[in-house]
Amino acid sequence: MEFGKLFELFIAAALINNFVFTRYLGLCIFFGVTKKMDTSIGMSITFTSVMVISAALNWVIYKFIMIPLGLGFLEIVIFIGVVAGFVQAADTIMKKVSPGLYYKLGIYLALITTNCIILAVPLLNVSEGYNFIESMFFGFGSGVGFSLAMIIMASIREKLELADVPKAFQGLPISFIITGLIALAFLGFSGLITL
Amino acid sequence: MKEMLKITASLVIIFVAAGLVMAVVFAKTAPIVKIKKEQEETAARKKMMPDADDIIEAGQWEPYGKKGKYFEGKKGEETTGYLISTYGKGYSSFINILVSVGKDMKVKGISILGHGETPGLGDEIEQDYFKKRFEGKSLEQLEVVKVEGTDKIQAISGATISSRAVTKGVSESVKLLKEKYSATEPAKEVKK
Amino acid sequence: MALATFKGGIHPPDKKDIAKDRAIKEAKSPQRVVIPLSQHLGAPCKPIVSIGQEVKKGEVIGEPGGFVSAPVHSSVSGKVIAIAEFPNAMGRMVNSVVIENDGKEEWASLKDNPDYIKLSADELKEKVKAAGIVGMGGAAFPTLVKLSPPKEKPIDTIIINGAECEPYLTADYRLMIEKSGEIVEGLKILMRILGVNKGFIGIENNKPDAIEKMKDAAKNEPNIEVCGLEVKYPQGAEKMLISALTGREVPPRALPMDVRVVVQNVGTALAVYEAARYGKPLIERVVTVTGEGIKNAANLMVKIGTLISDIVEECGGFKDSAGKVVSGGPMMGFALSTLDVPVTKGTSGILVIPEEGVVHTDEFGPCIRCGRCIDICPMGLMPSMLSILSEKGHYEDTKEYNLFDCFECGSCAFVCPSKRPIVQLVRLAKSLTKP
Amino acid sequence: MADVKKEHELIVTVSPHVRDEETTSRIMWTVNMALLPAFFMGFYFFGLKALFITALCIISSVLSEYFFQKAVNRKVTVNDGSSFLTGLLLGMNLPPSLWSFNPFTIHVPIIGSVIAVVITKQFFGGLGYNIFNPALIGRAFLLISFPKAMTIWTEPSAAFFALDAKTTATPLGILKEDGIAKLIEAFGDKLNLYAELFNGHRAGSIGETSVLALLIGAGFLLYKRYITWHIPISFLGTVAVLAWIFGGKNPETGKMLLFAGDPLIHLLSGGLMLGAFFMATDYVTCPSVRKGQIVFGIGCGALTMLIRIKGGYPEGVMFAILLMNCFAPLIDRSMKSDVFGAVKEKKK
Amino acid sequence: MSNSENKISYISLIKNGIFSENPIFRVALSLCPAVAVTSGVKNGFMMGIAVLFVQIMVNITVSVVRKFIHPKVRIPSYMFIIATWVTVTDLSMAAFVRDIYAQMGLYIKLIVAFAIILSRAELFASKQKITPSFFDGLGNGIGFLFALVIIGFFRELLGKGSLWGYPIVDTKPLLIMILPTGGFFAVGILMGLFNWIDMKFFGGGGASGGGH
Ligand SMILES: Cc1cc2nc3c(=O)[nH]c(=O)nc-3n(C[C@H](O)[C@H](O)[C@H](O)COP(=O)(O)O)c2cc1C
Ligand SMILES: Cc1cc2nc3c(=O)[nH]c(=O)nc-3n(C[C@H](O)[C@H](O)[C@H](O)COP(=O)(O)O)c2cc1C
Ligand SMILES: Cc1cc2nc3c(=O)[nH]c(=O)nc-3n(C[C@H](O)[C@H](O)[C@H](O)COP(=O)(O)O)c2cc1C
Ligand SMILES: Cc1cc2nc3c(=O)[nH]c(=O)nc-3n(C[C@H](O)[C@H](O)[C@H](O)CO)c2cc1C
Ligand code: SF4
Ligand code: SF4
Ligand code: SF4
Ligand code: SF4
Ligand code: FES
Repeated sequence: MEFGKLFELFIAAALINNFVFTRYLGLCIFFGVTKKMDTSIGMSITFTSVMVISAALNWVIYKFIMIPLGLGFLEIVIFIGVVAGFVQAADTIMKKVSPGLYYKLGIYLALITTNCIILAVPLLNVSEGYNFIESMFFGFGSGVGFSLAMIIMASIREKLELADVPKAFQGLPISFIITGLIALAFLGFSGLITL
Repeated sequence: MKEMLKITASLVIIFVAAGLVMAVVFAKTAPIVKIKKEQEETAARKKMMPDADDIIEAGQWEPYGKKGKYFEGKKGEETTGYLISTYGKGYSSFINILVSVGKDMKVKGISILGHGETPGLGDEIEQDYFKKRFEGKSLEQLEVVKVEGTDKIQAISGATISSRAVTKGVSESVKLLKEKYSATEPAKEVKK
Repeated sequence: MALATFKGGIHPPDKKDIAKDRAIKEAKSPQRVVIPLSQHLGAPCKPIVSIGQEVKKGEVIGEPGGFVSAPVHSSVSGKVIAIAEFPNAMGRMVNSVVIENDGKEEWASLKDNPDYIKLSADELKEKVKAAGIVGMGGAAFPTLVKLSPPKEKPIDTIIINGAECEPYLTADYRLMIEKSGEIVEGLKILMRILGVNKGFIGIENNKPDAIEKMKDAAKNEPNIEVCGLEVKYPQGAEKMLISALTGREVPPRALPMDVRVVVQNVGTALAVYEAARYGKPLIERVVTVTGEGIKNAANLMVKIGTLISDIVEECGGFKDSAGKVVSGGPMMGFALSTLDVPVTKGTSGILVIPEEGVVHTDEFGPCIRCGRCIDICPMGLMPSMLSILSEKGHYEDTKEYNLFDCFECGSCAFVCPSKRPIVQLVRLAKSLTKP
Repeated sequence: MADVKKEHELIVTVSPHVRDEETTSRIMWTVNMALLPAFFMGFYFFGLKALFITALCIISSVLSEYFFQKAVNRKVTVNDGSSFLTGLLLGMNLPPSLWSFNPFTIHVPIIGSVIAVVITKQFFGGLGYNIFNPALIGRAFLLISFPKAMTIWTEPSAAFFALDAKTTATPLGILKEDGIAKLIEAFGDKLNLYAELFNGHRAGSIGETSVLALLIGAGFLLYKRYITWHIPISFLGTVAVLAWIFGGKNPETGKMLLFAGDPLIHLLSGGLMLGAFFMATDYVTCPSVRKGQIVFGIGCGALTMLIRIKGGYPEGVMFAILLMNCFAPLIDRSMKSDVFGAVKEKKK
Repeated sequence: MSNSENKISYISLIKNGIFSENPIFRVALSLCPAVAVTSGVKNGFMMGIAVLFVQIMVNITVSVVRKFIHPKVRIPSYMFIIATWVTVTDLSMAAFVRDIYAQMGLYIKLIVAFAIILSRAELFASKQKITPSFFDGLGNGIGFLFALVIIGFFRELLGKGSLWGYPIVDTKPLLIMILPTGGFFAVGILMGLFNWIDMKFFGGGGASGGGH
């Protein structure tokens, strides 16, 4: 039963309340990165891992440091500091431990630091009052949902490279319209799960 | 080394200054938030039960595993009615509802405290025309129908699920109140 | 049992009736021949005659310019009057030798050797080399090269390609009817050269009499099997034929010899026979003159170097106004811009399409992704993607869709409802990228 | 001889020099034809308003394509029949009550057509380039924008001129809300239910109700090879299997009962047949390699049943196809065709 | 930008922010709020005001302390300054405009991640005196506000039939406009329109895009 709940949380975060298509977050990265499939995949992997870890880290810090000290109002500053610090550390460690991986994914790390989803996940965890496991699942679901969105979008934009989009709509405008259409399709998932 | 010191110093000064700013703002705003929140809550209850002088918490319950409370409204010594907060399982969210019930166990009014239903469809439940449909309903009448002209609750077209969720939430809370209070108040009402 | 075939392919109307029953006829000897020094795949020949020199029929006039090359012989006796660049059927300018025919038909050397089959493999190969034989199935690849596989790639099967899957063309068909014995002999020679004891002759099922004849001619040859093939274009394409007959698939970018097979056209087999037996060089070939726009369709034995205008004239000229004249078949042939181009060793047909039969391809629509071309591409490619990528200038990306595996059979363009010039776009991409 | 001299007039084009007779517009018009039986059944059951709605959709689709192409200086291609087809399909996908619901709802089909043709198709470069099925986007857009008008269904009747037919629920609606027993009750007995679903005497969108008429059209397209079995069969097959496994409900508790569903009801009702044979098969928006199409069909089927059984909406075909449209480019790029000889090469 | 010139026209700073360098339609940074909080004019406006306030304060702060901050820790310091001002805004809005805050609280907090703010701080305020920094912040903030209000205008009018919460027509002409699809459509189409106007009348190219 517990697992069923977590699964629902995961599906809801990934599909129904997909960050891009229903919560409208992470759009800058979403539009910036999906021009190419390779970068989308690289970003997806990096993003999902950072998301889960930062959800966990921030949960621990919030629960065991901020709440006891009454520093809840500093959440913005602290969460962004934690994410930035973690990303910096990951960057350094990865460079040392696995230069190959760093070469592949390092550039995305830099982009992530100030992404609004990365920040939204811990903020939502706090406001929804999720426990540790739930926070991780929420982070993971959000990451998977964001990755799915990026990969779909990249495949569509690759195909669109070959199409005669009216000049004024090339690039971002048509990408917004595609996103709108995907969001319309994703409405099909709505109502599957009540949260 | 000197550079390190300089960097640290500049960071520390910024941190301290910013921390101070935030702390001051927090100190100023936190009490306001708290007071306003309480005011809003009591105002909401008051609005639902204008005839009561005093609304006292009478107990808690757990609709859908969430926290709900119920209150007795008093005018002097006399109970004027009940208030109960409840939830309904809607299209995409649990709908938080506050129900005002009279001594006769008929609904006096409802108010929607929070929900995440689809804007334009499910969120019609917030509209007055829909909330009015609950006024004066007894437990038996708290059932959703999709046609006009009955004494039951008519669904919002295009949002049957949300309508049903609200109705279920309301009827569950009336049921609870009946259980709790029918011993003291012989609530079996005349049906028409 | 289902007929041997391959996956994909198309069924264009075969239109072979136009020329099918016209027996092979010797064409009039032309007043003048223009013999290109590059008629084959590979290095062009170096001319070894000079202007004013008298040559005899069958005399070598061009020597091979490399390993993948073949000598060129004079097809008439007469006097060399020019050595210069002339256009060929593809519109390219190639160095050619022009000889004025003295009408004497004097052979340089020709002697019957009935015991040819006793010659050693190397001696036979020498004869093939001297005769300047190249593949007569279209690509004109020097036959000698195919007959000299590297040691680590042994050959165990030879296939004679009698599919003639191109609509309209009947040259191979007539050869199989009229020269079945010689073709089988040619195959035996090829088998001897390569030390192979399995030979196939593959013929499309719309030529039952050819199958009959060939079966008859090969009835005493236990190692030679004549097989009927499903009627489907491009059944005659080497890789498809091999897959149909042996079940072996030639991997992308590999050659038939990688699956231990050599494929030769029936005309090539005949030429090999004639070279082995008489020492006759390749100076003439059968050309089908056909199409709705020609007065008298025919299968002509034409001397290499004869101008196409001469042949058209011999066949009575065009019916009305000719819209298009194609050298080769309708699927892969080249439209001619002028009739003053010579027949070469690879010219299998001349197709005259009347004006009303011409398909105009300058107006084409977008790809609607109907998937027809993907279904029929015998190479299992995605012509739709190749054409879109090439159309939009993404040439490099076409390689992800295996651009270089396309052998330009034209099946995709044939079926495309949007009339997209897929083959043209493929060629464009090929010319702008490196494999 | 004189002829031979006129050689400068020879036409030079690249091979091949013969072409199949098939053209894009012939395909499109034939699909239009194949839809006619189903459309006439809709006309028969729902009367003149069915005709009005469909005609309005067709006219506004064709006109918006025409004017957009004029506006951006593109070649006008309205007679290739594809925008006509989009309009026809959109019309056949709308509830017949749309017209009578309110005399001012005339704008609804028009908005749907403009969204379909201009935003979904022409913004993306026109025929062949769109990512999403235009008619279905048009319908989805309308469903969300006009949720009330789009979910009022009327009883079929042969009363041609009646503009206000009796409203009722669709079979899937009844199945979802009240369960299978009520559905059978509504149609008398089970056999009658199947029969009515099959001939189309039921509430639903204009062109979706008559399975019989749809199958006639689809059979024709299959025979002409304008569509292949891959998408429809994998789509319908998945629906049938999942309906059987997950479609059952315990009549007392209302909980799901495994392996007790009725696949036939699910196959025959809703827009499944129309969607599987005419809309999921839209060349432009489905994968083009056959094995990709099977994946596409299975995905459509699974999503349809997910929405029908678990979702908030009784019918899931439209959203299922649109969702799979999102994935089609991904399927296409990861499932290319098998190059001749390449498979054996790998095995070696 | 007229950086190199000695005299900076404040008017042109503001004009750039609104038109040629509009943060959303032209520079395409900070796109999330363009969709997320624009289902109504009021929300868009409040968000715009919040951003305007943060942008100005950040620009001023950065300009004031620019000499003092060590270049090596420039970016972290700016982030910290931004986070501080966002917190201040967040706390104040929670206290004083509670009903609006209830609908868009999360997005207010997320202002901290808007690259537009950091990019103005880094590209402009860190090199300029206080007054031009103020006007740069003002211009960009107004540009942002302008974009959000325009998007909100269309979405609310079409989606709810109202403006600033006041009913204009008594139906909902196109409900979808207040849903995500409508938001993306509105931004996409307006962006296309801006491009078109730019190309048609000013001879510009298309918009760039990407960042945050
Ligand atoms: C994208 C989408 C969002 C929906 N949102 C709601 C909602 O918030 N509340 C609701 O009751 N129904 C919602 N529905 C509709 C339900 O799925 C269901 O069709 C409706 O409740 C049935 O009502 P009706 O019988 O009046 O048509 C939504 C449907 C879709 C497609
Ligand atoms: C570069 C090259 C090398 C070839 N080498 C051989 C070879 O070694 N052995 C062989 O049997 N065929 C060889 N071929 C011949 C081809 O397999 C094929 O028979 C020839 O290109 C004519 O094919 P077509 O008439 O199907 O177009 C070679 C072809 C090319 C282009
Ligand atoms: C599409 C296509 C169709 C072909 N069809 C035939 C054919 O019908 N008959 C044939 O002899 N060669 C055909 N060829 C050429 C063969 O692939 C092969 O090159 C030839 O049979 C080799 O024999 P050759 O070297 O003696 O010409 C075709 C080639 C292609 C690419
Ligand atoms: C078999 C087939 C099915 C089609 N289905 C649709 C459809 O569902 N919706 C639509 O708008 N157009 C459909 N079309 C028409 C056309 O493909 C469509 O307008 C393109 O998507 C426009 O680029 C179909 C065409 C064919 C040949
Ligand atoms: S060249 Fe043409 S006609 Fe000749 S065999 Fe090949 S495909 Fe057939
Ligand atoms: S590159 Fe193209 S044209 Fe040249 S030989 Fe290869 S397939 Fe033929
Ligand atoms: S021409 Fe090339 S792509 Fe087209 S069918 Fe033939 S091999 Fe395939
Ligand atoms: S046959 Fe033509 S229209 Fe069809 S997929 Fe191939 S290229 Fe596209
Ligand atoms: S504002 Fe840039 S990612 Fe959200």
